[in-house]
Amino acid sequence: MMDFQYGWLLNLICYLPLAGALLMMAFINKENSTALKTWATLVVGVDFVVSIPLWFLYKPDGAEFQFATQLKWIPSVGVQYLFGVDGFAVLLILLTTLLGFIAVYCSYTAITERQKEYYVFLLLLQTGMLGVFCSLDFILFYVFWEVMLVPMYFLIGVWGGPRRLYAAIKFFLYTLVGSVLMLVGILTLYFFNSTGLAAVGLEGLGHAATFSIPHLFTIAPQIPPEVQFWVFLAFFVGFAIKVPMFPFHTWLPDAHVEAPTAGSVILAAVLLKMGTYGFIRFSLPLLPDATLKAVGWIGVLAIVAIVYGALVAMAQKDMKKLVAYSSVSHMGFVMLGMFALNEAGLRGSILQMLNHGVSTGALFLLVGIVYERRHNRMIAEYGGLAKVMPVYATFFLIITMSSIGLPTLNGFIGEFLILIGAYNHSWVWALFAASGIVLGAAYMLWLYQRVFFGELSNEKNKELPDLNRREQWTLIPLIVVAFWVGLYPKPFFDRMAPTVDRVLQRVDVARHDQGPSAGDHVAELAHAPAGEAAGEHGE
Amino acid sequence: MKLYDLIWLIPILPLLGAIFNGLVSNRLGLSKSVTNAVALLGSGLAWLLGWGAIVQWVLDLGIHHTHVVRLFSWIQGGSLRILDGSLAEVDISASFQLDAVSALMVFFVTFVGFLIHVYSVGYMHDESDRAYARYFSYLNLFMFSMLVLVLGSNLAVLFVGWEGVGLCSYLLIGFYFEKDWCAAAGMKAFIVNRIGDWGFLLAIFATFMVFGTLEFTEFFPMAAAHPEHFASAATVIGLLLFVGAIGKSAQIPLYVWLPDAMAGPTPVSALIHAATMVTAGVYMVVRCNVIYRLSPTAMLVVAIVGGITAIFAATIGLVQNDIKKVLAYSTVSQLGYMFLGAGVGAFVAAIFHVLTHAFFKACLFLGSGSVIHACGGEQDIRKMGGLKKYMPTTYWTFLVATLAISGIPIFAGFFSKDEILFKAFEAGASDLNHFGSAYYTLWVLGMVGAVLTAFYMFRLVFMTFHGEFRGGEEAEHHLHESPWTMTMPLVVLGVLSIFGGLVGIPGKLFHHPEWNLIERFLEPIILPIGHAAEGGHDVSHHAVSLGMEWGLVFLSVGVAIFGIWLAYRFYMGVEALVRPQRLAERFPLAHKLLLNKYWMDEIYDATVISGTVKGSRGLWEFDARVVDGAVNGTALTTVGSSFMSGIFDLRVVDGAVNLIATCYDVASRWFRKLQVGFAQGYAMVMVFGAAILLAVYYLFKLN
Amino acid sequence: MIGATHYVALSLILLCIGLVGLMVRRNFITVLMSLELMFNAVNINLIAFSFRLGDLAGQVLAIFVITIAAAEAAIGLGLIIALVRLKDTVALEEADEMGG
Amino acid sequence: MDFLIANFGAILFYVVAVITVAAAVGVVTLRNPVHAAVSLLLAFVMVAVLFIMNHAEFLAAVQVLVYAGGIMVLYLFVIMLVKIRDIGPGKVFLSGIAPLAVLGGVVLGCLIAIGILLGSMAAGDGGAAAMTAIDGETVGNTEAVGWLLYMKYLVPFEIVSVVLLVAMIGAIVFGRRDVALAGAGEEVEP
Repeated sequence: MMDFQYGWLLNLICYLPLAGALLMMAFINKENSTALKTWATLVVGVDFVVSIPLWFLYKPDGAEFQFATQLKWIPSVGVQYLFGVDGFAVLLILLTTLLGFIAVYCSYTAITERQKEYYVFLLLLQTGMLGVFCSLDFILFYVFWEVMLVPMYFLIGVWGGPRRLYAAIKFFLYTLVGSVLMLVGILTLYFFNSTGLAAVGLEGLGHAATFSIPHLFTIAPQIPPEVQFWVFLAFFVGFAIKVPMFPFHTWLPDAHVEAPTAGSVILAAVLLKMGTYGFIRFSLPLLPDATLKAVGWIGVLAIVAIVYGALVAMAQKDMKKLVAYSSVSHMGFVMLGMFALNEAGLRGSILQMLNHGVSTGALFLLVGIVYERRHNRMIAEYGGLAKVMPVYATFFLIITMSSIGLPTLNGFIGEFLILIGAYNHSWVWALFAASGIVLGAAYMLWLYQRVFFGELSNEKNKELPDLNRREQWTLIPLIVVAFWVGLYPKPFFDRMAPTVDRVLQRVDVARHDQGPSAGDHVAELAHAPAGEAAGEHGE
Repeated sequence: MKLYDLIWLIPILPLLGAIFNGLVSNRLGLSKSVTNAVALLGSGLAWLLGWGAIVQWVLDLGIHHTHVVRLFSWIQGGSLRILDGSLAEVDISASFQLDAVSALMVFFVTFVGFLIHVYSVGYMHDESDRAYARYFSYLNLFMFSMLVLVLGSNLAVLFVGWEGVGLCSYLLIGFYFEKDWCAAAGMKAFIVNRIGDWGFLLAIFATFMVFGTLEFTEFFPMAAAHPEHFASAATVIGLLLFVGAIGKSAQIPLYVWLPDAMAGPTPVSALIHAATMVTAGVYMVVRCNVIYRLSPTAMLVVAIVGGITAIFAATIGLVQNDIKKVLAYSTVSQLGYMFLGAGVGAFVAAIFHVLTHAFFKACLFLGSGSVIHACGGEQDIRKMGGLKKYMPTTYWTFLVATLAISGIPIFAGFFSKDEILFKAFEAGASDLNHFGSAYYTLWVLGMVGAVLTAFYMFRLVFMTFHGEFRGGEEAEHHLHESPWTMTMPLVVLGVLSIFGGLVGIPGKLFHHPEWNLIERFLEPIILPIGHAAEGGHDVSHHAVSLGMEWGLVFLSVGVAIFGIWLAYRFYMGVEALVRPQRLAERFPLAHKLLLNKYWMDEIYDATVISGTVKGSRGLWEFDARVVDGAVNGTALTTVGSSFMSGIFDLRVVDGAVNLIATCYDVASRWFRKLQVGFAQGYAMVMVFGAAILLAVYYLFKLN
Repeated sequence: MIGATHYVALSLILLCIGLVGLMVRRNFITVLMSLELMFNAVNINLIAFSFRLGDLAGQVLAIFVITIAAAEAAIGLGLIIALVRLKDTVALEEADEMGG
Repeated sequence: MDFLIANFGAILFYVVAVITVAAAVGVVTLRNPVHAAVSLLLAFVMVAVLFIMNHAEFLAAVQVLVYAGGIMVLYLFVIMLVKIRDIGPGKVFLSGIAPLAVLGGVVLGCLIAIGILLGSMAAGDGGAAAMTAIDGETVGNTEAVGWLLYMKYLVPFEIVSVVLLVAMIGAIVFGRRDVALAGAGEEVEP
């Protein structure tokens, strides 16, 4: 189950930003802005470079978790220092290191105050995020999960917009509530595994006390459904807030709007993935019974998120808010594909996580670029920008197309697989979810039209400079990835396939336990009259 | 290496041109000649390669052979359990196929595309270098997408092209993006198309769920082999696909984007919004004819939508005054005919009409572009007139194309349109799928539409080219014939409008069915269905006698001539323009209705669009007030309750403690008097107390 | 035959005598001795029942009572010493500082 | 004589009981503390006899050793130490309640007696030997009590020991002159 080869590599990737931050704190003068930027860029750049070998060294047909490290940490309660990744995590780690680099690189001119603290926080955030994806011990995971919140809180609270404090506190408290519930779930699993839950009269499984996730996978089928239900609920709230799923999404627009550009980019590209990562890593394989029971509800919530997010995005007057609500819609797709619980859906879901990171990350970068020039995000302030900023308009167009799922760009592959997976689960799901594609095109193109087309009426926009070389280079990697995924996604599928197969195997154990009814669900729905099925899943 | 193994290169060549012009010429502002060279090279090579590949394919492999070139595995979605319970692998490959129908499409798409590239060189020369490069980049990109669409060997690759042409259409309609209405028209086109794509996507999923594959060469034979088994699935898939076709090919109710799309440069209107892209829906329906033939319902829906659109758009075209708008509605109407053809099972005739329509409609649009160019951008035909003497080449080609669209014999449109109408009649006569009366009705609609078509097209010709120029002195001085780059394509297309129809001579009428080349060519794509002998189509051939057939031919010719005569009566001679006005005054309501296009745009604005926008605003309010309100409310409640509990703590809890203390204080002032500090006294009290307790206990116990 | 009743009666009589002594005597020392009497009354009871029920727990409890009695005596006598030192008397009513 | 022999137990009980009660009355009534103490000593010894009659030999020994030997010596020692034979006339209040106290004691005694009688003392004399078998071996009373004390009741035993220890320390503390005075000094202040 574990392959310890190159374990040091993962640790290096994870702690390099931390080391960089410490060195920066110790040795670089806070007045020396150039040195700060150079050093921070160097650290994240090197981090990205050292993370690239993961892509090549990961063996899809090898052990489930590779690059593992196992050390004792708190032996008395069975907490270990357990690192390791599968293909899914490798993809997310690469996404994180790439976006981390871009986040630092895009902040050169946007951040002028307290630069030292800013870059230190960005680097700490990087370690926190990478740690979450690397951890295979629940307590270690939880520690990184919480560690990540703090720098983000400060990034929003110190370098944010006018309502930054409100947004930062909202973000912090909201996610904290979720993570505390998640901790309860973790502890329940832990105690169930080690001693059983005497209070509910359940026998423990008699294993040694441990928080090790690979170990908990092995006991998952034996966890009784009622325990699974409560743990699932706790995890669900924790992760759903992070995703964010309707109706837990309202922290997102506020946090995005107020956060500095790099913060928004990281938030959209990586932090939101934590929630979906949690679902795929923990909820599905650890709690298969509860997962199967929750499918209907979560599917409906996801579809509501898709349609609702898109409609609300359409009404926005603020570009960042619009993009934030589009995130809600896109993450709805991710959740839908995941809970279709079939290979296509899950693969699409994972790919869409990357796509969303790339596309929405790039959209926030793009919005940040005009914000830096005009200090205004109101759509009404703009119009006709294609005239003065043609390069910018081109980049924006490509990313828009990626976001609305134009074939040959990344969004299409993800949405296509998610929808075919959803259709496979229930055609009603696909029917409603696919309308998100129409609405997505509507709000993004409307935004594009209002910002770039029409007459250049606003005097302030007449002299706007086009993208400089640095700004272009923050976007080009993302566009390259967008085309790569859109045209030849096979390498990505190869790497995520083992994870998808294992997750589905673990869920299927419960499906077989429940008898044939769950399996025939698809067929039933496919033949059910439209009215009935719509009543069941509609709304 | 045979050329037909390089069919993947046909789309790639224009793509390279698009990339170069988009990234290099546009950014560096290279001169127009460089842009020209790249763009024309891209589309020209695609043309040559396309034709070469077709020729080699026909000669080497024959038209019955579907040649598939698989490039690489594109989407690997793992396995899914499909409806019949087996596991199917979602493994969609990037692959292209050459068969009769794609060959036909490649044949005219590359050719017409190249001609319009040439035409654009003249038409767009006033633009700045960068805009010029941008234009050609988009145009090449369109060629790429359209060729992917027609060459794709599975529904997913077809969808790539499908969306790609949508994108290019969006970009080219919004080419003059500084004008708000151009940009808005582009957006409208894209979004309306997306509604169609919604259906298309669902159709793709349904296809996969039913057949477990998206490859045409795999699921068509499956469907054809088991017609009963797949009949209900075919209805679903067929209708969903048709939703896509409705969007792309501008049929009721999603036709509204096409007239607005005329905001783009005229060559774009010619290429995309007349000759190629909008016919993609027809292409797709013909491509999937096996599916449709399994489902009478889907066929009927296709026919009805097509027939109604044909006459509906034609009526609007009667009174429009914008030269391009007339042509746009005419396009919608002609597309309706094509779907009518497909719906009555005349798939060959439908695709034949696509071909001839591409020639004459491209010619008409390019002619109108030439006119607009000459009139300095003026598009209102009321301000034209008498242009015949200033621009003869344009006039003659325009006239030829108009005759073709009106259905005058020899000219291309006659053969294809007549074939469609005949098949509709035949479907009625043979009571196809027991919907005979419906098909008869549609045939009547088609005939009426033919009158209207001839009328409005000749109205256009008479108002534009005949009579006196009505655009004022100054404009008259600028009138000139267009440069050769513009007239050359006109001439070529004009010639094709005359002779293009000869590939589809209804040979049966002359007892020489083999004369109908196109039917023979396309015959391989009409796969025989299960028990072909029992199918309705074969029976239908005997439903109409030869004499009847000749009669129908003369009827449709007569109808067309009647339309032309009407137009002549109204728009030529001394009373030109007066009669129509009188007519309009007599029927003001009808005139207004047509002039305002049945207020369809307004209806959509008031219902769907404002409904969505208002709904989204409402939802946003809901989000801010209710969902976020709940969160903030929780926060507020927490803060409030902590504040209140602070007060509570101070007043109530502390107060209670203090109150108790006070009580004790007061009470103790009383009770302390009992506490004499005399230990034995306490003992005595205890003794008495115990005694009393015991006594009470006994009393109750005894009772 | 002597039964438990007799022992209980004796124990009761001793207890009451001790109780009365506890209440009426002014000499602190005598009061303490009355207390000792009451302890013994209890012990008689315990032993009598221990024997009759055949359970040695009663004897064990009696041992504890004796021990506590010893402790009580020690404390009580200590208090007497303190009282004498403080007020030069052994009269219990003199120690009435707790009075309200 | 036969009667005497046959009812030796009963006669012995009555004799011992009468002496015990008399000694107890003496404890309560004798003015001289020394006399009262001697009377108490007599009562203790009589109780020890009663213990023996109930086969509690070990406890009887403890009674004699601890009470008669230990506690009574302590009393006498204190009586000698304080040198106060008579405490003089009491307060008015007290002399008034003495009869009341006697009445209260008698009433309570009667009530308890009623309770005992009502409680249907059906349990006759079992006469079970206060012997017990430990590990299949019949052992003497002392050993049995010891087993019980050190096995089953070890924890209470230890706690009682601690109580005793605390009491000892407490007594020593009370006995110190300076502490008593210092405490008094504080006590006097309002």
